[in-house]
Amino acid sequence: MADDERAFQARIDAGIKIEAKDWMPEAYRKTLIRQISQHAHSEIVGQLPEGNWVTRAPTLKRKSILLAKIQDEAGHGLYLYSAAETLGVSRDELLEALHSGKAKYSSIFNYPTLSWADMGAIGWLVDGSAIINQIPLCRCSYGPYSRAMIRVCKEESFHARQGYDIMLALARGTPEQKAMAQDALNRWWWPSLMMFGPSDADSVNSAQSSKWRIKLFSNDELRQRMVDQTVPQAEYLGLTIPDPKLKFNAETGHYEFGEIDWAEFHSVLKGNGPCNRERLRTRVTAWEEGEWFRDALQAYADKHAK
Amino acid sequence: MADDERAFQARIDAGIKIEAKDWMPEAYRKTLIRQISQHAHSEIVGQLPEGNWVTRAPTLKRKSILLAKIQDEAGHGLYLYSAAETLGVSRDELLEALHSGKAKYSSIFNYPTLSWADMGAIGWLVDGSAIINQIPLCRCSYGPYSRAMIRVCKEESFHARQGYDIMLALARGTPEQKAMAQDALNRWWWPSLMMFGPSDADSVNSAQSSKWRIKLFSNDELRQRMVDQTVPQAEYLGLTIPDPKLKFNAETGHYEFGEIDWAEFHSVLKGNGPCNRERLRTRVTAWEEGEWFRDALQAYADKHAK
Amino acid sequence: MDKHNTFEYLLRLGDNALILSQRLSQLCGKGPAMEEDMALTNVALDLLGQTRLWYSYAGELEGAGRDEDALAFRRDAHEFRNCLLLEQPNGNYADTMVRQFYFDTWHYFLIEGLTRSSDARIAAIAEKSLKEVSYHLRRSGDLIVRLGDGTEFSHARTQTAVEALWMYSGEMFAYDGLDQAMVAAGIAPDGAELRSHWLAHVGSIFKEATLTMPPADAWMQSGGKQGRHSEHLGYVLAEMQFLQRAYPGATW
Amino acid sequence: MDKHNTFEYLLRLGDNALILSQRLSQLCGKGPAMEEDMALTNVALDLLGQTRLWYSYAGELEGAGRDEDALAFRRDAHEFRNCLLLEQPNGNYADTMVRQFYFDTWHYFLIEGLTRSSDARIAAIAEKSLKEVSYHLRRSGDLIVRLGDGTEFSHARTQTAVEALWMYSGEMFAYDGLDQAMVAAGIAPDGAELRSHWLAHVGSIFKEATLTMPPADAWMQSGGKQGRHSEHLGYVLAEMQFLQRAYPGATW
Repeated sequence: MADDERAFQARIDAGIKIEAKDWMPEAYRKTLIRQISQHAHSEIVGQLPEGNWVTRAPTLKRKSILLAKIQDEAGHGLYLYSAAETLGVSRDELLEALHSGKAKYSSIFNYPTLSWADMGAIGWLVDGSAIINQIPLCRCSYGPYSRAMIRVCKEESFHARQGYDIMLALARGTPEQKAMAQDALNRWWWPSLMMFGPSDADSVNSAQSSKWRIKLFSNDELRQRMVDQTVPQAEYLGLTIPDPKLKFNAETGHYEFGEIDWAEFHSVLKGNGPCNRERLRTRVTAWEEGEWFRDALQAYADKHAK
Repeated sequence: MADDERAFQARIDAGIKIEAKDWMPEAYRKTLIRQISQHAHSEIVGQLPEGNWVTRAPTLKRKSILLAKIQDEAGHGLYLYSAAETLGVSRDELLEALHSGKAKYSSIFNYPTLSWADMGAIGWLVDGSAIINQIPLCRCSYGPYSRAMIRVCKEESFHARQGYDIMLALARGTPEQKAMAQDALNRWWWPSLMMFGPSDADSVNSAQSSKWRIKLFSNDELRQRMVDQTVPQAEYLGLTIPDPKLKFNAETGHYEFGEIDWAEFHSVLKGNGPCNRERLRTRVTAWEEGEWFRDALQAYADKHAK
Repeated sequence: MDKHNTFEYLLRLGDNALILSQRLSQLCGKGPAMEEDMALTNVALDLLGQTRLWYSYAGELEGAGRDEDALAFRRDAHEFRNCLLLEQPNGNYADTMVRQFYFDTWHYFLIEGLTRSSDARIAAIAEKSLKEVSYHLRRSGDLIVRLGDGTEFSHARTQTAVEALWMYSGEMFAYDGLDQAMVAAGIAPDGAELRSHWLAHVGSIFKEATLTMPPADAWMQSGGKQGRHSEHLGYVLAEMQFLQRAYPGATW
Repeated sequence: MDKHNTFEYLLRLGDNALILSQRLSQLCGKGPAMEEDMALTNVALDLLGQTRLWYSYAGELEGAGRDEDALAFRRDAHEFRNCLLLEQPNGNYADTMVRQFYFDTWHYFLIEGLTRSSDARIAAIAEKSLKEVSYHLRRSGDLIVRLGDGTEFSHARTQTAVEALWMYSGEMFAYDGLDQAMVAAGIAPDGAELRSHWLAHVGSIFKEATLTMPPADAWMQSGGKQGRHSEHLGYVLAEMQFLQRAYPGATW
């Protein structure tokens, strides 16, 4: 290991944040760019499944809360791209990678939102999982990223609570509403567990990321945390988690759960999810149709800078 | 008057049909092309206000009847264009004139269809007026036109009855449905009266057209026929014609009615109707977006003709 | 045969026809040529007529007092049983026609098989529909050939549509328990057989059209038949069902 | 002042805000730039908030037990009182922004006038909204300048939108009996005055944007305020109201 690298690792071990101007190993930079931009892309693409229900929200209050949430997501996207930009890559380059299919976004957004209950399930399960994933990152080694995550997590916890509140209203509603809630839970449960990524045994690059403190807990640990947190909530709602193997283990104090269908996970990741093509096409179309607009703003700025 | 022209007029006076291959005065040809193509355009554009409710028809049966009606209209358009083509003009030229705004279509289609009751009112009032206008044309002097009109009128009378049937169901329905029917009558009544064109006093070219037997009754005569026919129907429906001056004149045996707002008529004709721009744009867009398709069919035909 | 299963199967038949008819109706007066306007309305009308026959029988079998309109206008998206293919947006006219061609081919072989159904009523409806679906199949196959072998542009556009919609074609043959039960009862024709007919016909038309057929073993979407749809269906229904929902209890 | 008139006037205010908010919501996550996505949602949210204030007051005045959701979700198109401008489709982004700019300019001067309303509750809501509508006005005016004076393409596209939507701008100032009654009661600001402010502001922005202003005396469409809408509104409502219609009596 070179001196630079040793010093760098020592700072991390000492809990000192790395800042944009500091020296860092190329692999650290690259890993972070990939991780942060993937997160940013997820915020941006993540607007779409929820945007699908804004115009059909059942009350003005729910519509308002949902709109505010989507606005937050665009905001998260913006400051995550800014955090990535501190690592020497431009937002346009990152978007280009998204649009060409090179960069990934969270696979969860490749599932369709089929009923209003999905707005509840996404808040409750998907944002819930996201928070569990992200809270440790508030303490990650890269300063701009850790600060962005602090801001993101604060808002995400609102979103999760609002999602749970939607589920609560449905669970206490008419039989049809309760069925809607149960159906949403059925469809979103397993994909939410998959959000934590492959089992530790199959996870690549984890060791290095841990050492660099940009991954602070293993996928399986975080997934367990999500299950432990969510099962009692589902019980309170009177809904059934779609996993016949689920049971509480009094000895460990944790819930045991059934095997995840990793074939589905990899299939969706490969592009076979119900909405992969559509999500990307929507974003690419928005981008392409917006080109004349962005060009106009640039042209105006150029003229008036002279 | 030249010999040709005298012979031509003599044939018309004798009730002999003019056929495509026969000699005819240029003005006769031009007037007919204008009249027939305007009628054809009206059938085509007329699909749009009704097409607006096909996807929202309240029962499968009503949807089916409405679809069949729209199909008939496309059919009428087709054979009217064919009748015009016998006069030495191509369908594409006629469409070009429509799309460029040079040719007119019936102004009635520049009003929006705002509720399901409009499907009733259009059948009852608009098709009703169209039939009154067209029945005499079944006996007009130009053979291909008169034969087309016979076919058209047969189907139109179905449409008018189906429209009346929609009104009847609404008039016998809930208070909301009855209000819907009354509102539709309020909006379509005067425009339907305007369909017969300006008052005879202000009507141009009428004398010549009468002599050529391509106009067999005056606008005002036909309009009176429509009012006389429709008022008792409205009474049967329990709906009120939106004309405080309307009253039966026992001496003449006709209904007297209020003054038509000719300023509105001319304004809509000039392009200021609620939907003028939209109707034309819809047609032009369909035409332009269909160009590659028509080109493909042509290319295929060319290849396989070789 | 269990009535409930037959009821569910009839919903699949009716929902397919209704949703495609509804999609085609959105194009009313907006087709690329007048002859196409006529043909589109014609096909939409045929499918609507078939829908009404399937629904009426379904309602009778169910015996819960639901008529064709109750089934069409008062079920939410998760209760619809149409294949995902049919709810896909009209897109450009190549998309519209490829969707139609994939469906028509399957529909023809299905209806043809259903004429031999052990359920006499189903056989009779199929018999009545056979002429219509034969015409649909001829028409859409013919158009695919002309678009594929037309201009360079039409070829490219059609090929794109062929690929984009391919992943929705498999669901029609992916027989679940219900479909299997129908086959076992002699009510419905075998899925594997339909598939081989479908592949052969689509392949021969594509060949004539100079189009490349995507791999038969490609990943296929599913879910529609079980009520798990794409995001499109909700919008289709919101529009279609508005009047019945907004004025409950009214007679039209 | 007659409560019923004020109720009707409040519906106009609320419906304008709701329908435009709904149109903007259709663009969620589909704007031409991320900053625009944020801004669009922001404006949609502000308008939605204002809607709720107007509707709540309207419901109270009516005293028939209708709350904001009853007014939003359980009226059909002919009962809506928004100006035609606001229900026009989003079109391209120049259309979206010109529609916004026409509305924002009117809305700003209206809300500013309403802060002096003789109806204390209306004045308070206007006061609360003034900051929001000032921001909207600044933002859309600024964008119009940049689009008009941007590229040749953006100039042409914006000019086209300016002309296409112009005929819907007059309705905002075309005061009918109800509006006049509101002016007479000191509840609403004068229409002619609003119009002259509007023309001056739009004119100055267009000048800066190198856009040509259409003639002030051009033919203007109307009807929305009286419940005679364009064909677009029915579709907007069918989508917006689906859940409330499909699940009557449910609490969300």
